[in-house]
Amino acid sequence: MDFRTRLQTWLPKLVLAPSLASTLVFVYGFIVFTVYLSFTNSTILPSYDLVGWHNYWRLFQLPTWTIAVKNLAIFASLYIAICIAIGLGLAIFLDQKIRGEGMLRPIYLYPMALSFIVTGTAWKWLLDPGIGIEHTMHLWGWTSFHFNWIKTSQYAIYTVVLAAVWQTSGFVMAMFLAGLRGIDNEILKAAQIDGASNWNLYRRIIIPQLRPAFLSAFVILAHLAVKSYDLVVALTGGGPGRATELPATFMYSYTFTRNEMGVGAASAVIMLMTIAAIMVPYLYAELKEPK
Amino acid sequence: MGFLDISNVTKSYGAVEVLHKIDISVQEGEFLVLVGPSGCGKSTLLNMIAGLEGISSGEIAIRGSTMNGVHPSKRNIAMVFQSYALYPNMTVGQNITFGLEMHGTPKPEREAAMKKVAAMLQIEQLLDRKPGQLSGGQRQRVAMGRALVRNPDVFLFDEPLSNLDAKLRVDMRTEIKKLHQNLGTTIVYVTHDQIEAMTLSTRIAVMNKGYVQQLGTPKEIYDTPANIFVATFMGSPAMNIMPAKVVMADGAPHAEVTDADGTARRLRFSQANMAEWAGREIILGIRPEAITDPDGADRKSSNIQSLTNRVNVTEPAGSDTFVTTTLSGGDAIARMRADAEVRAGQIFDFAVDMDKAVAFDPRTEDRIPA
Amino acid sequence: MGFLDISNVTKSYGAVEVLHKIDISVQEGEFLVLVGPSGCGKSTLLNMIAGLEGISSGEIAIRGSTMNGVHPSKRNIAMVFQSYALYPNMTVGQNITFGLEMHGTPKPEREAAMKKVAAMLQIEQLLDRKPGQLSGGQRQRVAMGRALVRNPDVFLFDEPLSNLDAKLRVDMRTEIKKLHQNLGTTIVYVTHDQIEAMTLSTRIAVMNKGYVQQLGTPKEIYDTPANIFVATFMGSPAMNIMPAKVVMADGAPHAEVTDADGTARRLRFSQANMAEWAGREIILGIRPEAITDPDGADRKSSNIQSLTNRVNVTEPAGSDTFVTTTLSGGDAIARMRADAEVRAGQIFDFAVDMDKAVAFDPRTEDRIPA
Amino acid sequence: MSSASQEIAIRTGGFTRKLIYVTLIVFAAFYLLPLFVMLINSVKPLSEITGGNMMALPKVWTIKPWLEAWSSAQIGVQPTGLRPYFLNSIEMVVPAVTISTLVGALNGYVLTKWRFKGSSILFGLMLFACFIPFQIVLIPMARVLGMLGLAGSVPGLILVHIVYGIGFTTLYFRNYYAAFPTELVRAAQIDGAGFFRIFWRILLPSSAPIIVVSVIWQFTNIWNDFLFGSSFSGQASQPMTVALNNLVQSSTGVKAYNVHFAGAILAALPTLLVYIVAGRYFVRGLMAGSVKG
Amino acid sequence: ESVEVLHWWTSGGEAAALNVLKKDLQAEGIGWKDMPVAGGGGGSAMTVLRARVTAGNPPTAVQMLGYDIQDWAKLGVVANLDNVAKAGNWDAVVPDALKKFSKYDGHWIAVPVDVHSTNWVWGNKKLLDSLGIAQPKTWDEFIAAMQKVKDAGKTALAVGGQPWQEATMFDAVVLSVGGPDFYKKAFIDLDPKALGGPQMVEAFKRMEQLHGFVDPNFSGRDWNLATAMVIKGDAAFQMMGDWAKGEFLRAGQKPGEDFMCFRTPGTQGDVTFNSDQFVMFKVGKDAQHAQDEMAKAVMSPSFQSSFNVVKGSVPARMDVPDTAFDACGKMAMKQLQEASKNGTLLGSMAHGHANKAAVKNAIYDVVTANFNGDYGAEQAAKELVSAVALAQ
Ligand SMILES: Nc1ncnc2c1ncn2[C@@H]1O[C@H](COP(=O)(O)OP(=O)(O)OP(=O)(O)O)[C@@H](O)[C@H]1O
Ligand SMILES: Nc1ncnc2c1ncn2[C@@H]1O[C@H](COP(=O)(O)OP(=O)(O)OP(=O)(O)O)[C@@H](O)[C@H]1O
Ligand SMILES: [Mg+2]
Ligand SMILES: [Mg+2]
Repeated sequence: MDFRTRLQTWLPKLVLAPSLASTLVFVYGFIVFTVYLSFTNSTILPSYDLVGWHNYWRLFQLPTWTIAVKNLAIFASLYIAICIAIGLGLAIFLDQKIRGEGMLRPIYLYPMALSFIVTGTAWKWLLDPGIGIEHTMHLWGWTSFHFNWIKTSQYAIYTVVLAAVWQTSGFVMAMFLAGLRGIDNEILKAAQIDGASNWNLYRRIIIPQLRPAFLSAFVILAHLAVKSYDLVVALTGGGPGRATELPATFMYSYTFTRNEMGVGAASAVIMLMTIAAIMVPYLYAELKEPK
Repeated sequence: MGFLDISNVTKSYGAVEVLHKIDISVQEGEFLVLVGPSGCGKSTLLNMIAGLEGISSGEIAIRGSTMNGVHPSKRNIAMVFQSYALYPNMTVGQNITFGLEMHGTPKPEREAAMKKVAAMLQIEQLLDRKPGQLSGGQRQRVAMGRALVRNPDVFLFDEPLSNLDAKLRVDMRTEIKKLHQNLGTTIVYVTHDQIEAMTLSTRIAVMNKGYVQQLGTPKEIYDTPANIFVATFMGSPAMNIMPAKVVMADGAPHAEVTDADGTARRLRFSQANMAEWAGREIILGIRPEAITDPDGADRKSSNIQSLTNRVNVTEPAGSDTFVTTTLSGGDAIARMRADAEVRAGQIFDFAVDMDKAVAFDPRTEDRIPA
Repeated sequence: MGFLDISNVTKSYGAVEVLHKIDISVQEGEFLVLVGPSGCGKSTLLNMIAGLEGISSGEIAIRGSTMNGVHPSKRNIAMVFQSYALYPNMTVGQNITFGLEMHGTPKPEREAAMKKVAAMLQIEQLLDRKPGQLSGGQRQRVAMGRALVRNPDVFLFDEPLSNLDAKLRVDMRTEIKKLHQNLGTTIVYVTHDQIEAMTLSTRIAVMNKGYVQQLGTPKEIYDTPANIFVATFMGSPAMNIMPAKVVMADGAPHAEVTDADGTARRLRFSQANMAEWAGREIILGIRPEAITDPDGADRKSSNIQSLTNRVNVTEPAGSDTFVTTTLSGGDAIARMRADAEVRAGQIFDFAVDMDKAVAFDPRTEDRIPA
Repeated sequence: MSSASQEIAIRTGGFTRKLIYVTLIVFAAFYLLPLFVMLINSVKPLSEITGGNMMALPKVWTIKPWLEAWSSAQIGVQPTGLRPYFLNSIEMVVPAVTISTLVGALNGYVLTKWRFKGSSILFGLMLFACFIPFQIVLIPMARVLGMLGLAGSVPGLILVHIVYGIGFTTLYFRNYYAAFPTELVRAAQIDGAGFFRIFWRILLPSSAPIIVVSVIWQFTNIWNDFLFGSSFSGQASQPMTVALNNLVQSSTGVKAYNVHFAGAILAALPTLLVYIVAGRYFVRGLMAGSVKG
Repeated sequence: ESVEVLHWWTSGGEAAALNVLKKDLQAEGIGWKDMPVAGGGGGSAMTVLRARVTAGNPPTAVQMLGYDIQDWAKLGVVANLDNVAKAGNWDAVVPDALKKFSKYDGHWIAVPVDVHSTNWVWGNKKLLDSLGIAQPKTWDEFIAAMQKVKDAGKTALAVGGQPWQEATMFDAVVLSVGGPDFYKKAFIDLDPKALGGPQMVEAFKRMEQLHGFVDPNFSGRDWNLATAMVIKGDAAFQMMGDWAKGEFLRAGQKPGEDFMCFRTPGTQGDVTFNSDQFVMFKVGKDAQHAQDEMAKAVMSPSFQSSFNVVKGSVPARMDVPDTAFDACGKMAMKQLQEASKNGTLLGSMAHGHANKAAVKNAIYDVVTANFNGDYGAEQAAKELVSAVALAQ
């Protein structure tokens, strides 16, 4: 084999090597490190004294953690379901040869471009009964209007859902729109000739074919939900009380403001395992049959 | 008035008219093939019959009642698409019965109909598979099954075989032919493969640029093409087309062409009326199979003319040998028996069957009627 | 030793061997066509010649020097792909000269070479367009131009015509043929269209499931196929294959087949050695063009046998009429003149050219040599 | 990427269509509401905001809040406004986006056109990296940056963003290149182009749609990042989000909402611009890349 | 030469106060590199600090509170300021309660900037006068006064519903219930008997009482917005540290005329405090001098005075004249000195001066749950015991 050919067979691996190395160190190395930390008595900075399962034991004793996990269940299920419903609905509507689609699409998409600080600032305002929507309605004469969820422990988590849906549903719409645009036109014609009403056309033919889009949307939303941190901090700061605490905020506060890095690491490990439980089957399916 | 009447139908996309005043009447049980080059409007016309495209002007009627504005599902038609358009998320069985289900047929009936069709198409063992697990030919069968099960008034096919390889195409062609003979349903079939058109159809409409160039039986289209477009479009290899001059000799009209060396050669016309063109230029058309070696010439022909000319290239193709020569300055192809003894460079006596020759008016490009 | 030697070449993907000990030697200036059904390994072999796939075992040599492990660009080969693989972001001109640029040819020389090739292929006016703006035929020409400009030792073509419509395919076929005659370069050409294979090649390798089934001139392949696979793969419509029994009558071996009504009919063999098979079952192969109407039968044949049988279906196809009948329980197709007077249901005297008949051993499926 | 399928054969009745338009417009209003509120309140004097109607148009229009947010608002001890931080962000975002996109493209190229044994598994490993919660990497990352001597510097931040961005960019490019004809790569190989030349000359010029997706994604993520920006930046490299946070999170004093809103919009402007300019390629790019069909 | 200072004093007044320091240092030829990271009551800044220390690149000085200082000192990453301290005789001028945080293992490691006391109540004088309410002296008077305000249709108590604000009130309430000894037992010694005892139950009951006087919109509100309610006369009282005074002053109000300041009823003579300190981190030899200069500058009486006048707090050294301070400030300084003498100067639990962060936050969790109605008083006391036990 001449030198050039040999080089050419090595080059691809060489090109991939830095990415791979950095992933191994910066992702997997750090994960291992975190797992290790979760078994130590680290407080303000990492320490290397092992304490066994103590941190996990404490974690599950903490009422805040229970609240965080429960909140995540509520938040994630609602957030994913509503985003997909709105995203799919808008995509279907937008796909009906709508005049002004070019205008509407960026309007739906732009929230994705904003940072949590901006989103949080704006929504905190809108939702605040004293200055926001409730106040405006009162000024407009609808004095019986009440919308004070953000101040109510039972409902505050739903305002987080609202703001999160606002931010990402447009992006989900774009994913579904892309999926819809990829469907073979002849299939739609065939279904019409077969006598399918528009309702049946979508229910039986089109939506089932959006499976890949559903899967992508689900994975992206699920991991966003589990990682959700910024929005909660900016919108409610975890309050009222601890009513909107999520695992990500929990982990941050235990690691960085409560100086209980060990417990923080334990919660991170639980979160990672949750993410892995979602991702690994997806990745497996994705990579099983190389296209 | 026929079974399916397309009267004066025009289709425009915005300012662009892509179909111009199409008039076709199809009888019950007919197999009409629409052929023409890509973009000539075949699919558009088919979609209009199906109701998938609006009609800009004119009328489409089935059994005498107008279909303009009627929803596709209400027209009692079935359609098979080029890409088959199988529903990827349903099994073969569900694909076949979906149309019945949408029309509210009860389940047992649907099952029975599906079984019958599956048996007819020999796809019983595939009923539980998804389309993604089928080969091209199997998909094609399922698409047919989906159309068949509906028992429609009219079948529409949009290039149903063009995604198959050559061998499978031939097989499926035969199956469609048999199907038509057994069921007797009216069929409108789009293709741009002229062998398909010739073998399947009872009548062919040759289209070009949104106009119907000629509508007739395969034999009419092949033997008496309306114009040069039709003549060269139908047949493979294409009809040889060359300029010629009509001269009178021995009291009969002859076509004067030049051979490879530029020498003038005369071929006597079978049609006496060509005498009217004496002294004028025409376009002469001779199909490759009408130029052969003397041994292979049609014994039934009344007018075999001999033409001495140099052979340029020989292409043995197994069943035949194609020979290229120069006539009136252009390439002409002759089709000979596989064993014909002919070599490149040789001076050869070609036998030209002038019974099969056609002449075109060079100005209008229309055929000069016999 | 030839110009391009493929010796004992095997290719495995993991545990699956897709090519088994291929041995082909190509002479300089030859036009070798690889044919075979989809997935038989044609492209793989071509890619191995090009250096795009590694060789699992065996050797590929050009001009006697081994190519194993040599980089594709160092082999002085050029390749034309089925999808043309034109670089979509470059103009036609850039597409053509990209290879030269990569080999460091200076700009003026590249320009000159490009001009020459463009002129040869008549694509001068397209040089500034992007591939997206070209028709199928034009793209095909550009792909050829890209190969030609390199002036390679060997041209490799991977189904270069299969994306074209029938008409264009015939035209481009002729162009490739002319190109080969003019340049005299060695060509290896993959197709699964057997007409292409027959007309273009000096030799054909028929492949199936990773094995070379037969390697020979088109005439050898067509007239003396090595086995049933080759016999039925080459030729369209395919050769009629039917079980028959060898019987002796009048001192000569005959094939006994049954007609549509089940009556035994005898056809005398031209090959005397078939007598050795007397009393045994064989598989008889007769090509459609060897079964005709008496008027169309080859006047040169020494052994035309008459066979009375019922006509099932007639398919007029313009240039010919295909007639289906039943022989030994299966469908057999006969090819007749377009004007042959034959109707479905009719009892007809078929003329069978037994000079062209072949016989196969039913056990090995190999042809019984004459 | 068939353009023909853009055309949808579905027909809807007039009433349904009206309903569709109404729904679409209602949602457009929902999405626009926060931006609208921020915009109109950023051009009001502060007195009109406190106690006024947030939906009302300003009685007095003023651009002072914008000017203040941009150039004179107090960020820490200096009244610099957001301007210097804006430049910091640009300095960080441009190389980070460029490099991570490029690396993603190269990875996608290798993973589809030069597959080797185990390359799928490698891809899976890289993809999983997209989903790691960033909080857990802060401490070890800080240690690594310190060891590399990149702590508190712009290059350090760029490195961090590249490392955690290549998972997604690789995913996008891999899916896009999977549909890219391999024959082109082979043709170029025969033409004598090497690994990199094929990439530069053949693949990259045809990757516009997916480059758009990758750039939009990376740009918004990196531009909007706060966690890494605050943790790993030094005094001279704090990005825009950190400054904006300092602006809006001040713990005492009168809250200058109009300035905060102006600042928030200023901070969001580049990403908004990217979405508006490149947004129309976004769906197309998604079709080609991330949503496999 | 320059110092890099990590802090979260980003608002106008605080930044203006820091500017004094910056100028002082500039006069010495020392540059100021500003590293503000606002948000989360310093939480974000602490995250940054962790990253910087881990990277081996700590800032020169970091604004810090209470037990965090000791926690960091334990890690051996802070500087030794003994030389500067000796020269400036810090040991004499800084009260012992502060030294507990500024010194580790007998060495000076941090420079106290200010002392805030947190058991203050702020009232709108005009509003109270119009309702005929005098300054309440006992808890019951306080409740009665608030009831009066509530009956008049105003908000009685302006509260920002964030855990630390609620905990700030809790500090004062616990002190008012059990006095300094109980406070010490509960929050400093973390005695489970105190934490779960009847007095604690009483404290939670008082929190519930207070909750009855807040407006429905209190949750998540910033403290300064709550102060603004008092300034505007929408609310009568706020229980908040003396940083709130800055807001009154900035609004042009005068102590005693427009607003009044008094210790939380029942905590007279006791002071819960917190103290912002600049912790000095180990930096290279080159930066040592600048760091020392900064420490010196922070400790200088003139800076202590001018800074604390602006910030609303009182100087960390006891020898600064009170001339520049207003009535409330003067009062605070006097009370602080007395409390320091009497041993009733207590570190604020809410501000991390009673125990380490983990414990503080554990108490927050319970306090906020109680104040937002999730736990009743009895249950809260019980949860408090287990939460604190878990956090230790
Ligand atoms: N929606 C449309 N808008 C504008 N022009 C269209 C539209 N659909 C089709 N056309 C044009 O109408 C003409 C006829 O198209 P049609 O699809 O019927 O051709 P066809 O004969 O079926 O071609 P092919 O053999 O390639 O399928 C073409 O020129 C095409 O460009
Ligand atoms: N990378 C690969 N890994 C595993 N098997 C492969 C690979 N490439 C090709 N094959 C298998 O090798 C066999 C030969 O493939 P090849 O592409 O050479 O067929 P072909 O004769 O060119 O077919 P076609 O006419 O469809 O192009 C097929 O069975 C195919 O599935
Ligand atoms: Mg069409
Ligand atoms: Mg192939």
